[in-house]
Amino acid sequence: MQIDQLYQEIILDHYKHPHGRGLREPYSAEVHHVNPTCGDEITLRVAVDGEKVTDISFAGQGCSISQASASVLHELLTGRTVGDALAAHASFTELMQGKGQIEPDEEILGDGIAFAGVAKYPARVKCALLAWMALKDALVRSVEVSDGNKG
Amino acid sequence: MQIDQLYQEIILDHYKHPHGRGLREPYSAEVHHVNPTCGDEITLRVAVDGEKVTDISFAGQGCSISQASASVLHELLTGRTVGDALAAHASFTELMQGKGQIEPDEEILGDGIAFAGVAKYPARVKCALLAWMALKDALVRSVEVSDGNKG
Amino acid sequence: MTTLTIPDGMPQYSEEPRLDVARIRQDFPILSREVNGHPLVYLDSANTSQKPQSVIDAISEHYAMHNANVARSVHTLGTESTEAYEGARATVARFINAPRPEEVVFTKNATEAINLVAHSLASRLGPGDEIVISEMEHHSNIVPWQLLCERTGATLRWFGLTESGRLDESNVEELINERTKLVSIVHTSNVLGTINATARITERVREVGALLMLDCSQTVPHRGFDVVDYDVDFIAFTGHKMLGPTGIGVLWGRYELLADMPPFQGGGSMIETVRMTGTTYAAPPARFEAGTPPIAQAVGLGAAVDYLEAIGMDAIAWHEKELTAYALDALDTVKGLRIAGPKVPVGRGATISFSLDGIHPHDVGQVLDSLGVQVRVGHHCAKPVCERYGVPALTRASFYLYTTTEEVDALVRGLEQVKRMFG
Amino acid sequence: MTTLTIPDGMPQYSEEPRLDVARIRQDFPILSREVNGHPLVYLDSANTSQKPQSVIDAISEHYAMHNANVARSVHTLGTESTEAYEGARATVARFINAPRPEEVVFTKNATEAINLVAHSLASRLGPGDEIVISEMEHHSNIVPWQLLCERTGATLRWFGLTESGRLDESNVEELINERTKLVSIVHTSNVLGTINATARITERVREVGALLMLDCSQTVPHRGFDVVDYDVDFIAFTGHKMLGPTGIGVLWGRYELLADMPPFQGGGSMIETVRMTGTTYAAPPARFEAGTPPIAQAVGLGAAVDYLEAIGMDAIAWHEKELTAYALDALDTVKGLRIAGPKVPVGRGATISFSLDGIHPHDVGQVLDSLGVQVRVGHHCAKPVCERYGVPALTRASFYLYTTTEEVDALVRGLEQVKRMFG
Ligand SMILES: Cc1ncc(COP(=O)(O)O)c(C=O)c1O
Ligand SMILES: Cc1ncc(COP(=O)(O)O)c(C=O)c1O
Repeated sequence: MQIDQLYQEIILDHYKHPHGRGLREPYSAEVHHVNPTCGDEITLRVAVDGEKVTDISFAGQGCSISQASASVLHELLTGRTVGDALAAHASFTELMQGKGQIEPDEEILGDGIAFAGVAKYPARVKCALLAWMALKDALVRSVEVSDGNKG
Repeated sequence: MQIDQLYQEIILDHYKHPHGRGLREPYSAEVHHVNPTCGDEITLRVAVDGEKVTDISFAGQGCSISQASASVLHELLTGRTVGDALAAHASFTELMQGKGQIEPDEEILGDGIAFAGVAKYPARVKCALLAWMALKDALVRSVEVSDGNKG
Repeated sequence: MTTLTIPDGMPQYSEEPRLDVARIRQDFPILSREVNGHPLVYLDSANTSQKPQSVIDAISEHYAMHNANVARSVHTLGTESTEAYEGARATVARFINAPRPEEVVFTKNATEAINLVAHSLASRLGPGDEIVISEMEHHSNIVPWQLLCERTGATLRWFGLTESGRLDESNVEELINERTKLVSIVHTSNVLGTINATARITERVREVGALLMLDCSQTVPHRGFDVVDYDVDFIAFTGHKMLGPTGIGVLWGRYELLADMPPFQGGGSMIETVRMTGTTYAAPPARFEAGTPPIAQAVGLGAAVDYLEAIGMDAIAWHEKELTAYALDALDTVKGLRIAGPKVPVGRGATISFSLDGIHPHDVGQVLDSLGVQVRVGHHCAKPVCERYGVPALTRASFYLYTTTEEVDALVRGLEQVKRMFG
Repeated sequence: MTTLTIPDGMPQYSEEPRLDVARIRQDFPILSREVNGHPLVYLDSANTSQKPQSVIDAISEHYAMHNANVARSVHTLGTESTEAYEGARATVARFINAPRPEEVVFTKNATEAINLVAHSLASRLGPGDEIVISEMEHHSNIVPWQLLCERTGATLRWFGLTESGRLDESNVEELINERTKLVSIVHTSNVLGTINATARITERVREVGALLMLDCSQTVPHRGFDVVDYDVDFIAFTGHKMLGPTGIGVLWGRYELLADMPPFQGGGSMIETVRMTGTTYAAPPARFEAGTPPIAQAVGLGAAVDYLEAIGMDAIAWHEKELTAYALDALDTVKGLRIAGPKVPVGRGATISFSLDGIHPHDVGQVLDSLGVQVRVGHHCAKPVCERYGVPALTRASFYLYTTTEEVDALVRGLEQVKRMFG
């Protein structure tokens, strides 16, 4: 296994020039996730308006994989629907848990397909998933909040 | 190593026909000792008059080695001085811890020399020592009591 | 020999699964040893089992080729080691039909597994609360609850035993009541051999909303155990009794219960984040595995489960049942021998404890050892059972998949020799 | 390379004891492995050490020929196993110059050893009492004390660290005072490499009548430790970091202190007598070794100590010192690399943690791994140290008796490669 299958150009690009970094207002929910094995952390905010994810912003510390993952996620999902975001989350999670046996779907994952190689490095899967887990958590909370507002 | 080096005739005799068994009055001290690995127990009383051990009586449950050991001890030390008893205790303990390398002294140990073979069976050394440990404990306590009485 | 017919209403064996003892014995290097000039006759498997070469090799191979710490490294050796460790967890989970591998907590032995649960209850227990055990327990399922009750003021209660060596369930309704917080019972007794029927107890536990723990240390090695089928909350068992290494045990618990439990020991790997001023904890099983875990031991235990499954637990259970029937008959011919525990080969495992009139178990064991026959003597870490049946100590012969009828014969011949010496 | 002159006042080496690295490496089967097409360069010994063939063989041989449970049998196998287990205890005791073998308690790892002591203090501690640790501790020497303080209302206090990575002892008089019940400090830091001077702390501890525990997990493997010479009350260390197996650790404590401590876990082997209504406990060390102990692991640890002693702890310490001096110089040539901890090869062990400007340790570790170089990255189970020096994570290279200067070169070459990719 060559190391550049893991560190694809796209990942290094997103890492060196992250998109969406910095915590922004307004937001519907903020979450803080930690990867206890390595200490990587992310604070992630989503702003949801009706069905639409209007912003995803984040701050944190971590390796190229976790930082690039957050950047990709921002770029891919800002402006899409909550349903799209959850579908992408499911697809990305499946890809990561597939031990390198799953073909990624570019339609759904965009630049996220560059992470296919990560699935072969079990120790790094958690890095790639950190932002995505935070996203799902934040989405669930915003929906709860807006349901609460309705109720 | 033949099993009959462990179970010498003398040991089996003392086991089948124990001397001094049964708890008797009067006594200067009573102790209760347990071998936690196997559950053997002994209650032992000594009667001390001045320097003289006037009686050693005991009750308990245990294997041939521990029962025979108590019987031998009764026979050997009743009527002797506290000093003799402590010397015999020291000599017997040394014999048991000698891993079969020590020549027992019949002058001091009497029938106790039959236990020489036990020293080669580490698991049984505690059985042979149970009564002797109890004896020492009881002697120390009687001396304390009588010192207390004096004081 | 009694023909084995299992009464209606007891679990039946649809066919008779067979195993080839002679071939199995070749997998266990120690079985070709001599002891005191006689071939080794190892009848102490309830104390600890022997290990097949495949388990020994799995451990050596791990140290020689894949050794690294787990869950802490991104490097290749660390990844291999972590996969081996977590793979063993998945293997064990599958073996006991656990819904999730995260429900399997690796401890150092069964004793630690029980202490862990007892400890976790401390903050929720107080005077008026009750814990129920039985008179048949191993010390490891008594002392942790005594310590817990001392600390919290809760009350320890217990099932008594019938003359024939079974749980006395006559007062189950009163014993398990609204005050009961947890019932912890041995599933197979390490002294009497009794396999306890748990249906009535489980039902009552559910009625009053208590928790049920089973000490399966003597069950899992010999017939496996299905945690779903038995509808329990926790079970404990131990690696070294099931062909695995020393230094590893298992606590299985329902995930939602584990997730709700405070940590037991603190340290590396069980944390989420640590500040000098306070710490948050990882999810199970990590929360309960403080410090470097028994990595190579988990690998060895995984190999042991693989070995057991390759032979087949049904075949092992059936082999032991036949052997027990044979042994009960054979021991019946020894005059002055009294068996403590069920005298029929149903509802019991392959562990037979007995006394010989007027001869202390130590002496029995010593003479048998001089003939190469290894049995355990003493209180078997279960003094209350001994006390219940009025004996200070017992001699115990216990069998496993590698035990033969010839070894039972050697035991019986040995006992005759014992009687000649001490009779 | 800097010439190694040890300043006056620091311990001097009377001669330079030598070891033959090339020959030593042949004893470690894993060192001939390849990783990702490159020869294995194992620089993660502070996480866990590799095992020589003699240790692997001792464990296999035990299982294959002498396996039985300990302290419970009169049979030959049980006796052999007990002698092997207690023999290992005596070996370990001699290695740390313990006055009595009974002062050596076998636990499952260093973490359990520390938890055991923390637990034993629970009944004697209350609000107003203080426990003192440091900011340099491994989580295993933080969390047990946090849990203890939570349970008892006692207060946890700690030494800060100086910029150069040493204990800040400036407030020792105030920090350790009449309220202090126990001070527990790491002897060699697993992150910074610092070896803490303990004289002032010991003196102050004795003045106020507190107890002193040292976490020697990173000391015993590399230079041994003399418990009498250091005048301590407890030390903890762990088998797998000193060429021994996983699944075993050691608590050493002064006998009179151990004899006065309540049990930690309850179960088999730690009792004197058990009744349903109450239990009395065995003397140390048995009191603290509930359940079947890590028997084969103790045998393996004994073999590890034998191996270390045959090489000689002085030779090992000197080899590591030279290697550390070499590595500190070599790493100094890597631009953007900052070392956390002492930058001189005195008063420190062979563990070097560092950060590379702007590159996350995960990425450093991953690229190094692709070159066969195994280093640890992350918080090293010591988050407060990382926080103290303002880094979320570090890369750590750690050496042992089998490490060579060529391996240090491979590390440095690898770091240049990392910089090319992420620079
Ligand atoms: C300084 C220090 N203390 C304690 C420990 C804990 O050792 P273990 O994980 O074997 O319990 C370690 C190693 O991880 C350590 O480096
Ligand atoms: C029924 C039972 N429970 C618990 C234990 C304790 O197992 P361990 O000593 O491995 O903790 C044993 C074995 O000794 C046992 O037979």
